[in-house]
Amino acid sequence: MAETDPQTPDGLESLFEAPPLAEQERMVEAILFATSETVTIAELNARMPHGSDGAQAIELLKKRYEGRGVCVVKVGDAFAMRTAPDLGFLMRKETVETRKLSRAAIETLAIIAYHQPVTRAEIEEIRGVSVSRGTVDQLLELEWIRFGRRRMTPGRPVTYVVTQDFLDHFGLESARDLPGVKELRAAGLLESRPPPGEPLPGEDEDHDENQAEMFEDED
Amino acid sequence: MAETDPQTPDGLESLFEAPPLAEQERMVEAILFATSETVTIAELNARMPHGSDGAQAIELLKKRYEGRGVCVVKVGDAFAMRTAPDLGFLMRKETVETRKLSRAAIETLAIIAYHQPVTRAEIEEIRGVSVSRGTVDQLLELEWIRFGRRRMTPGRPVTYVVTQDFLDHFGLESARDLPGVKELRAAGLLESRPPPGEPLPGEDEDHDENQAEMFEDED
Amino acid sequence: MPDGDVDFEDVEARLAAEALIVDVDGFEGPLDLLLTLSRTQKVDLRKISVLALAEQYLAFIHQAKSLRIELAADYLLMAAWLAFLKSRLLLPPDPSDDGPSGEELAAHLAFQLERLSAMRESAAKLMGRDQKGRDFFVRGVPEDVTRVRKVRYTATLLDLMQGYARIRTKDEFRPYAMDRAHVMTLEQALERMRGLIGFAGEWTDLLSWLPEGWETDPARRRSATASHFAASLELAKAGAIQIRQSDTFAPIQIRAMERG
Repeated sequence: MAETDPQTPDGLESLFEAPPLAEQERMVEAILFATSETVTIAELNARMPHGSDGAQAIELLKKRYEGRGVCVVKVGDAFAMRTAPDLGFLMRKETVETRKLSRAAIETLAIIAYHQPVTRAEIEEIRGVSVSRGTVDQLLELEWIRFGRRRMTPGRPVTYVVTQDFLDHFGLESARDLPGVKELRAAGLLESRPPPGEPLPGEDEDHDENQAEMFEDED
Repeated sequence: MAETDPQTPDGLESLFEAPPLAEQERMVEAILFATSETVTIAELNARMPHGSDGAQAIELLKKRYEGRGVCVVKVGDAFAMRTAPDLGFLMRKETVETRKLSRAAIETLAIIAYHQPVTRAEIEEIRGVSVSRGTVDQLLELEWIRFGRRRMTPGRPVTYVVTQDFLDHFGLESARDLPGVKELRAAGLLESRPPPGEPLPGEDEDHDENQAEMFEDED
Repeated sequence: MPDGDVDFEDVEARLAAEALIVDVDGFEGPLDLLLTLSRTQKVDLRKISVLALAEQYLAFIHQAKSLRIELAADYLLMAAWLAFLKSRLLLPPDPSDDGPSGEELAAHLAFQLERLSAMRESAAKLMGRDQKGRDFFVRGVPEDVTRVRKVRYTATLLDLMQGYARIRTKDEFRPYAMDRAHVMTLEQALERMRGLIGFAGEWTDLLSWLPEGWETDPARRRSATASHFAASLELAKAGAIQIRQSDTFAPIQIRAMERG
């Protein structure tokens, strides 16, 4: 436990020595355990004693919890402890009834997740109908989506991307881990393909006015 | 993992067979982690598959978490998981705010430093205004002043003296090293009366700078 | 039900179409309707006959019209576009027209349908994943990170010196360390005398009134004498005592005023 870092001489400097790795692992364990949100490595390091290596400690911890009833999961660039999914049946008491999402909301969410960053017009193009404000609002409220960077096309439309909360909710490490995302990309189904004859998305010209009207709905 | 309970025969009954103890331990772990209240053995048994022995499982779990960053604690006749008490400091995020000492406190401190040991009545006499208890308390709390010997006069008033911390903070070897009246005058600090709240006039910038560098204590 | 010019092949398809019409509100737009219709072709979406699909859609619209079902404008726009597509696909290409060919338009429609279908499946897969609060759980008793705000006070030696200088400058010629232990104020003497005056029926020397410990030290004696003298004048003025002095530098005597 009290092994000293061989590189550090005794005396004053040992006061600022990082705790042994085993101790750091305990610390990371306590922090992750106590927190219901995800915690980044940077946050871990900020809370642990000076010189601690949260990244290394978390790797140890991850191994320790393999196969346990609680496990260490990576969500985006952060970490959290969650109960093992196969034990969900024990937790019926803890289940929180979430508001049922409408079919439109679920599809919109999936489109944002798979196509992000994606504009509202692109979502409408994919679904073939206008996206109601309520649908987007609901997803924003759940904090499953957020505004991304504006698209550098005429009108500079805002884009939507999924959030850390979204990844956390669906137990995803990153958006690259979405089910079937590789296959969809390989099949070209994640492309934003302009209709034939349309030069660039967003730049409507006279001849495809029809189509624009057909799919876009001024809300 | 998949050891079977020897007491239970195979066949149909095995459907209702209790899960292996290791699995029960996982279950207890997940339940204790996710439940917001403490959980009794009876509640554990009620939530776990039929035939499970919550008491035994919790003993295993308790051992597993010995010395870890998280521990299983008994609260009354119920159980819960808590972060290890020695790691409580990790649950605190300290923000340090640096504030300038108030004018009253600086003046009081200066009087104590120059006149120690000095009674409160004497400080008031010198400052020409009463000294609030808060000011003295603040200086005591900062451990820049402490009580000296009582004055052997009627009422035996308590005296104040500066501390070693004070000397350390201001980079002085002893209170005698404080610049005397002559030096204060030479530094232009005693020349005339400044308007309230203004820096003292007659301090040419350079000089001031030097002095600041000379005496200021970057901690 | 007038179904004379509806080119459904069999009763089953017609019943299916009727079901569709009843459900018209359930469709999320024309693309959704097209996707549903395409399922009746029972082929991979990549091999779908867009021409057949266009005909199915147009038949559906016709049927809805004959049933006087109000269709949203976008359904009718899609119908117009599909009619245009159908003519493009059936008629030989016009060399003077530089617009996209019927095949290109059809391919794009097929792509859109495939993409929508893929998104539907993905959405279902996403919702089928383990979800937080349903399949896996967070810490039941999250411990709040208490934010401790620590205030650190600082002062520099210069602050200290300036502070001291400020006091000194305020009254430079006053003694800096006034020793209060050797000063008795008028108020103190007055208070003391008020308490004792009742006992002074006879003429007594004012100096005998000085408190213990103030008679010997010259500084203290001076201060106490002065304050007691001033206090006695105050008391005389208030009519509480009488004062007399028989000669210059003779002892000053006081006694309580007799009350009538």
